Amino acid sequence: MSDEEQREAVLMAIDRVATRMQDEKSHLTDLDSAIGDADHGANLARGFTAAAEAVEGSEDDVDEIVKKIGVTLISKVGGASGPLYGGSIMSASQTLSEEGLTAETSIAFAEAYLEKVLDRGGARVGSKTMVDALTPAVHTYKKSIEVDELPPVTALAKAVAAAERGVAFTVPIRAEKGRASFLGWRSVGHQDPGATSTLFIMQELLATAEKF
Amino acid sequence: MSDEEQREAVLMAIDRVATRMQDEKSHLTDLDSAIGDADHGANLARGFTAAAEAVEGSEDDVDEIVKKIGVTLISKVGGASGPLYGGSIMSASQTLSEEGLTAETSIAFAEAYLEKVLDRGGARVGSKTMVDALTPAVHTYKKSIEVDELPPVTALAKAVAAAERGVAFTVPIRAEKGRASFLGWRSVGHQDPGATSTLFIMQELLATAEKF
Amino acid sequence: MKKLINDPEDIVDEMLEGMVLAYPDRLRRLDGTEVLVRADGPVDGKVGLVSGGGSGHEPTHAGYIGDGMLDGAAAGQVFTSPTADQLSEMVKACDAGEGVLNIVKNYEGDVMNFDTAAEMAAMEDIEVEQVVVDDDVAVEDSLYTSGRRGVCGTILVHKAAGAKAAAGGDLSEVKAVAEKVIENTGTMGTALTSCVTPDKGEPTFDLGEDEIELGIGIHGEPGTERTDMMSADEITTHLTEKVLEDLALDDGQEVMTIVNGMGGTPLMELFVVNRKLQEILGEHGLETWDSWVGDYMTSLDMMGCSVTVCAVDDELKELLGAPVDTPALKQ
Amino acid sequence: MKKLINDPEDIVDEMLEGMVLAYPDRLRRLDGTEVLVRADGPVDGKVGLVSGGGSGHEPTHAGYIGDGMLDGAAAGQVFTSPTADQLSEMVKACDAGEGVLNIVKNYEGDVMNFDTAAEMAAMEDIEVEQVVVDDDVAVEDSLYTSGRRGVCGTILVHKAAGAKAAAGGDLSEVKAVAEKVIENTGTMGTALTSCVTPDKGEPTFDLGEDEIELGIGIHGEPGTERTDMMSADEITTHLTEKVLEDLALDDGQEVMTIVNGMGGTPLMELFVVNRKLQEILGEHGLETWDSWVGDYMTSLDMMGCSVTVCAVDDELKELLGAPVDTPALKQ
Ligand SMILES: Nc1ncnc2c1ncn2[C@@H]1O[C@H](COP(=O)(O)OP(=O)(O)O)[C@@H](O)[C@H]1O
Ligand SMILES: Nc1ncnc2c1ncn2[C@@H]1O[C@H](COP(=O)(O)OP(=O)(O)O)[C@@H](O)[C@H]1O
Ligand SMILES: [Mg+2]
Ligand SMILES: [Mg+2]
Ligand SMILES: [Mg+2]
Ligand SMILES: [Mg+2]
Repeated sequence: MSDEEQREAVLMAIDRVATRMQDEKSHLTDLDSAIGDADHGANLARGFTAAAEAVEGSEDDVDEIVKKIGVTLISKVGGASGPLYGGSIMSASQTLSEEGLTAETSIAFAEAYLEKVLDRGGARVGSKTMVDALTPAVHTYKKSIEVDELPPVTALAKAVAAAERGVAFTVPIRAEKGRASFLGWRSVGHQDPGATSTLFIMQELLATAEKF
Repeated sequence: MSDEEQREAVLMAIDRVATRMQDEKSHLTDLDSAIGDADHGANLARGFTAAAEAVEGSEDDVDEIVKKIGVTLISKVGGASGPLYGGSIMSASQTLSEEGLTAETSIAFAEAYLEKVLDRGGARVGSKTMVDALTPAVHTYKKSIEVDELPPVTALAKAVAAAERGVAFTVPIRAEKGRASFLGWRSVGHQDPGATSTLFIMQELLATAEKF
Repeated sequence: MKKLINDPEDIVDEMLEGMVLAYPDRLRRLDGTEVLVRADGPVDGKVGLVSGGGSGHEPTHAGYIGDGMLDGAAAGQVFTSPTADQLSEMVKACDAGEGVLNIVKNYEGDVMNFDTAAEMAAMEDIEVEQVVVDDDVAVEDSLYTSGRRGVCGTILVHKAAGAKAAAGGDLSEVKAVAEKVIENTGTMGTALTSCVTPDKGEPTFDLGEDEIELGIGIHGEPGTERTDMMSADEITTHLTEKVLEDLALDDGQEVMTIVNGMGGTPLMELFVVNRKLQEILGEHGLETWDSWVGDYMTSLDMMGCSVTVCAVDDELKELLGAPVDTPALKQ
Repeated sequence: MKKLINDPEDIVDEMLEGMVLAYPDRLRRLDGTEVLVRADGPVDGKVGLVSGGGSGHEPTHAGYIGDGMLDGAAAGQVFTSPTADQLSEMVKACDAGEGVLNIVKNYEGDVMNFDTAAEMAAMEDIEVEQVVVDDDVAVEDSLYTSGRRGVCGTILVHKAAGAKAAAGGDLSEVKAVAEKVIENTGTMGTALTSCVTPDKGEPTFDLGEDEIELGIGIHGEPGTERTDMMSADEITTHLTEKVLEDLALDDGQEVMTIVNGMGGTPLMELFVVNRKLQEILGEHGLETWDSWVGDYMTSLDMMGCSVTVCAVDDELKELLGAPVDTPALKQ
C-alpha cells in the first residue's frame, strides 16, 4: 500500500470503529451494568468519536495518526479502558514509525499492543477481560501469516473468529480483574464488556481491510 | 342512664372508635395521600388507641373520662387533626360536668364541639373539611330531638345519615382549608379524610348507643 | 418500599437516639419527649429560639440546633406536627428568662399546636412570641386557601434570627429580624417522584415516568400543577421566574439563594440547577451575595428540589453571614 | 428515569460550573479541564493534596477542597476515572514546590490513570507520592481480585493527611499519615436500590422489592451478595460485624465512625443506623471518639448506606479533629 492508501485505511478504520461504538453504546453499557458500572459504552463512544475527529483529514504519517488516536483515547475515555486502549495504541504506534503499515509491522503492532495491555492491567488469559479476546486474536493473526503464509486479510478474518471465541470464553468464567472481580463468583455467566468491544474493533478493522 | 351505665357507654364508645380507626387506618391514609400528606390514618389510630388505653377501667365521672380522651388526643395525634379532635373534645367535656350524659347535655356537647372546631380551624361548611360532616350531623341531631322529639338513638341514626351526605358533599368541591387547599382546583373529586373519620366516629357512637 | 428502618412506629424515636449519639456534646433530649435542645442550653442572657414540625425533613429541624441558630427543635411523627404539650415543654426548657421565639411553618397543624403551646407557656409566665413562615410562592394566599406554606426559606429565618439572638438582641428585635426575612423570601419547589412515608410504604402520589409536580410542598402532598418532564434548565427557569415574580425585586438588588434537595436527588443535579439559577439572576440584574446548595429541608426520599431567593440588605447580610455552629450548618 | 439534567453528556461540566458559582471564593476550575482547585492555591510552603475519580459521588471529591483538606480534585465522567492528562494538570497546579500526594481509590482505572499522571508530573520535576485507599472489607484481597475497593474511608484519609499538610508536614510525613489511616480503616456498604446513571437512564442492576445487595461499592456495581430485605438493626449488625472482624481491634480501642448515605436514603434512616452501630461498638468494648452521619461518598441516587470504622490513636485524633473548612466539611 502507498502512504496515501495506508492513511486512507487508518482513517477509514477509525471512522468505522467510532460509528460502531456509537451503535453499540447501549449494548456495551448493558453488559457493563451486569458486572461493572454501566459506563463502558459511553466511555468508548465518547473516546473513539473524539479520536476520529482528532485525526479527520490528517495528512500525517500513519504512525502519527495512530499515536494521535491513542493520545486522544487516553484523554477522553477515562476509567480502566482509557489507559488500556489508549495507552496501548499510543505505545504500539511506534512499530509503524519506520516502514508504515505492512504485513510485518501489523504483526509487530498487534504484539506490542497485547504486551502493553498485559503490562498495564496485570490481567492474564482467563481473568475475564479484554485480554481473553485479544490474546487468541493476536496469536492467530501472527501464526496465520508467519506459519500458514495466509494473506493479511484472511489472517485478520481468522483473528476475528478467534476473538469471537475469546468473548464467548469470558462468559462461564470468574473475573479476576476489573470491577467484575468485586462480584466474585457472581461474575460467572456474564460476558465481559471489554472483550466484547475488542471484538467489535477487530470486526471493523477487518471490514476496512477488505476494502483495500 | 345511671352513672355506672354512662361510664360503661363512654368506655365502650372509645374502645369501638379506637378499633375502628385501627381498621380504617390505611383507608384514611389513602384518602390523605390523594390530597394531603398520607398520615391521617396513622395519626388517628395512634391517638384513639392511646386515648382508649388512657381511660381503660376508669372509675371517673364521664366528663372527666371524656376530658382525658381529649387531652390524650392532643398529646398523641399531632398535625391538624390533633388540636381539632382533641382540643374540641376536651373543651366540650365541660358540658357533661353537671348532669352527666343526658339527651340535653348530648346536644350541648355536640354544639360545643362543633363550635370549637369552627373556632380553632377557621373552616366553614364548604371548606372541604371535617366541618362538612360535622355540621349537618349536629344540626340534624339537635333538630330531631328538640323539634321532632325523637328518641336520642333515632336522632343519632339520622345524624349519621346526615354526616354520610356531608362526606359525599366534600368530594365535588374545592378545598379552602387544610393541606388539600394547597392543591387548588386539583382537590376537586377527592373525599376529605377528616370528614370521613368524623363519620366513622359517629357510626361507632351510634353502634354504642344502640346497645344501651 | 425498602427503608433502613425497624418498626415504622419507632422511627422518630430511634432517629432521635441516633442523633444524640452522633452529637452528644451538642444535643440533649428532653426526657419523655421528642424534643431536642442544646446540650449547653438554655444560654444565659439569650433569647430562646425554637422550631419544630413533622419529621422527615432532616436535617430540619434538630440539625440546626446550636450556636447562632436554634435552642430547641420538636420532632413530630413523620409529616405530623408535634403535639402542643411537647412544644410547651420545649419552650420552657429553652427559656433563659429572656423569652422565646417560636418559628412556625404555616401549616394549620403546626400553627394550632404552637398556638396552644404558646398559651400554655404564657400561663407559666414565659414571654413567648411567634412568627409564621410562609415562603412558598406556589400557593396563592387568598381567602380560599389556608395561606402560603412554610418551606425551605425557614432555614434563613432560623439563621438570621439565631444570629440576632446570639448577638444579644431582645425578643422583639429577634422577632423583627425573623419577620424581615419572611417578607423578603420566596421559594418554589418541584418533585420528580413522590416520597414514600415509612408508615404507608408506598408513594404518596403516583407520578408517571414523564410527569413532574410543580409547586410541591415538603410533606409529600401533591404539587399545585402537573406537567411533562422538562430539562433541568427549563425546570429551574420555571421555579425561579415564579419566585422572582412574587418578590418583584429592583434591579441591582443583592440576594442569597438556596438550591435545596428534597432528599432523593443527587447533589450533582443540584449544582446543575444552581448553574442555571445564577444565570437567570444575572439576566434579571440581580446580584448573588451568597448561594447555598444542598439538602436543607427535605421530604424523605423525594426526588426534586426547591429554589429559594431572599433579598438581603446590610443587616441581613451581617446576620446570614454570621458564624454558626450546628450539626447541619457551620460557617 | 427522571433527573434534573439537561444533556447527560454535559452533566459533569454543568455540575462543575454550578459548583464554582456556589463557591466562587473557594473553588477555581482549571481551564479546559474538569479539575477544581483551591481558589487561593497552591498554598505556599504546603504539600499539595489531590484526589479524584469518577463523578456521581458528590460531595466527593471537590466538596472536600479547602483549608485542612484537599488542594485539588479531578472529576471524571460519571463513575469513570478522570484521564491521565487532566490528573497531571491537577498535580502541576497543586504543587507549591513541596510535592504532591495523590490520594487514589483502588480501582484499576483510577490507579492506571493516576500512575500515568504521576509519571507525567515526575517528568516535570514535581515530587509526587501516591497512596491507594482500599477500605472496603466486602471484597477479599486475593490473587483473584483486583484488590479491595476504596470507598468512604477515603474521606478520613483526605481529612487526616490534609490536617498534616496544613500543619506543615513534609511529603513523606503526609503520606505516612495517609497510610496509617488506610491501615486502620474498614468500610462495608449495602444497597437497597440500584442507582440510575444519567447515561443509561435505568437501574444498573435489578433488585427485587424484597432483596438488598450487601458489599456494594460506590459505582453502582452490584454487591458481593444478595439477601432478603432485613430490618435496619439487622443490616447495621451485618455491616458492622463484618468491618470489626476485619479490623480485629483490642478491647477499649477508641474509634471514629461514619454512617454514610449512598445518596437516596433520608438522613433520618442514617441516624437509625447510627443508633444501632453505637450500640454494637459498645458491646464490643470499643469507645466512640467521634461519629459522623451523612452523605459523604455517594453513589448518585442509590438508596443504602455504608458503615466505616477507623481505629484512632492520639495522632489521628489530633488530625481528624483538626479544623477544616471546605464546602462539604467544616469543623
Ligand atoms: N486490569 C485489567 N486488564 C485488562 N482489562 C481490564 C482490566 N480491568 C478492566 N479491564 C477491561 O475493561 C473493561 C471495563 O472498561 P470500562 O467499563 O470502560 O472501565 P471501568 O471498569 O473503569 O468502568 C472490562 O470489561 C475489562 O475488559
Ligand atoms: N382548618 C381546618 N378546619 C377544620 N378541619 C381541618 C382544618 N385543617 C384540616 N382539617 C381536617 O383535618 C384533616 C387532616 O388531618 P391530618 O391528616 O391528621 O393532619 P395534617 O393535615 O396536619 O396532616 C383534613 O382532612 C380536614 O378534614
Ligand atoms: Mg465500566
Ligand atoms: Mg395529613
Ligand atoms: Mg400531617
Ligand atoms: Mg467506570
